[in-house]
Amino acid sequence: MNLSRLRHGALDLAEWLAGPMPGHCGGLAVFAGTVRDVHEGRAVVGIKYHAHPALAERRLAEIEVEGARRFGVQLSVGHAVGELKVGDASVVIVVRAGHRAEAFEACRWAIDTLKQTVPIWKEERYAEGPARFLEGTPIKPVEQT
Amino acid sequence: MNLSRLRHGALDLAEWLAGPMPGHCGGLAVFAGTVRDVHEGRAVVGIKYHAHPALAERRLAEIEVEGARRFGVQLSVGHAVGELKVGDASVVIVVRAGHRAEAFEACRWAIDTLKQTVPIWKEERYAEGPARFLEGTPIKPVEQT
Amino acid sequence: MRITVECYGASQRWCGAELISLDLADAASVAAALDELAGRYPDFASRRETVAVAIGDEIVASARVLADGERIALIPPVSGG
Amino acid sequence: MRITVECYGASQRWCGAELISLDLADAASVAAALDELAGRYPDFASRRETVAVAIGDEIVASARVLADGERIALIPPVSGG
Repeated sequence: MNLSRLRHGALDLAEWLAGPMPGHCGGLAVFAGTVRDVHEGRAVVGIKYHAHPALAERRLAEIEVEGARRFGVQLSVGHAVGELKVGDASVVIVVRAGHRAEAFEACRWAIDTLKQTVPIWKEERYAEGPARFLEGTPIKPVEQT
Repeated sequence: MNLSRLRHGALDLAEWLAGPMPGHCGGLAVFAGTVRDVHEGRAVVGIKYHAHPALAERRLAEIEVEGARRFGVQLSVGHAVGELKVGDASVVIVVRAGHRAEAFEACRWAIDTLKQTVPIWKEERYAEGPARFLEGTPIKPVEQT
Repeated sequence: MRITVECYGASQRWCGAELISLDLADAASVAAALDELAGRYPDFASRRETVAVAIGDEIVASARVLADGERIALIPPVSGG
Repeated sequence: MRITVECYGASQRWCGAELISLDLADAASVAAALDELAGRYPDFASRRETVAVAIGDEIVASARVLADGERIALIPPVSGG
């Protein structure tokens, strides 16, 4: 697969899982983040995801490379941009590993790292009141996570 | 979904992911175990999974209930029986949770627990030499994990 | 009385069969059935402590009293996943 | 010389626009561009320390010297996932 890691609209998990499992791998770990219907007590109707496309693509690719190096696994990372509704998948991490321990570790590391290193912003839309950008965390390089 | 948790032949991950994400959930964690091509230095051509069907179904259901209780998540567990070849998925855990921390914890707990509590046995088939049952771990109740 | 033993997983190899009939004294316990198997099958005897017994979808204690015609299942150490 | 500032995420709100033109002294640094923005936009000034600057697909240091016609991107704290 040589997919773009940044996609317009909700991610299709089946597409991200379509690759074959290498014969030397015994563990597949997947994480997907989806839009929740409530945040800090407010009813959410959707989230618009904004990205700096060039830097975001680069950072997503760096997470794949760094995860492979640190954990000895095969890693794919995707993120949505644009308008998503409640239940839609905004992010997916797929890890194919020899065994489950490193599959889980790499998957957890990748989502935690993505949230600190990739220039993407949530603009949350509510049932009542104006949309707003969520508070975030100052961007860090992938190697510093 | 009201699927049987014990299935004949390789599991189809897409089927296990087909359920909708509840609006209050933001994190989906999935683990799948697949047949590896080598074990303890021997070339593996496949694994036949044997189960005690009644007790295995009951224990898989208990893992779902106990995982939901302990972690406050929604959990689905499936396991294959019969002949699987290298790369085929033998087990799948799907966790839908409010946030990623409990999604990962519940997913890891479920696969670790399944391996100790469900009456299933791997009979490994090799490129050379006779098939053999793998050494296992004495069965425990789900609550003791 | 007569009971049937279903041998799962590697216990098939230890006992040399998938199904075994045992003639036991009336009201014999699970433990008595395992004693009988251990006497017949040395490969089972050496692993007996690692094996659980199920009746239907339940693991039963070794003190469980058996009835004529009942089936018990040997559950050797498990290796699923 | 003139540069263009692309405002990503909440920095659009702080500066009131997605694109801003700045007239700067020749060979001005990224820091000088941020000084100019901070002078104009109080909501940016108060968050300046949390904001990174990208040129192309790279985060650049505040000492980076700018050229006429270059585009810089404001990268406020990120909230992806």
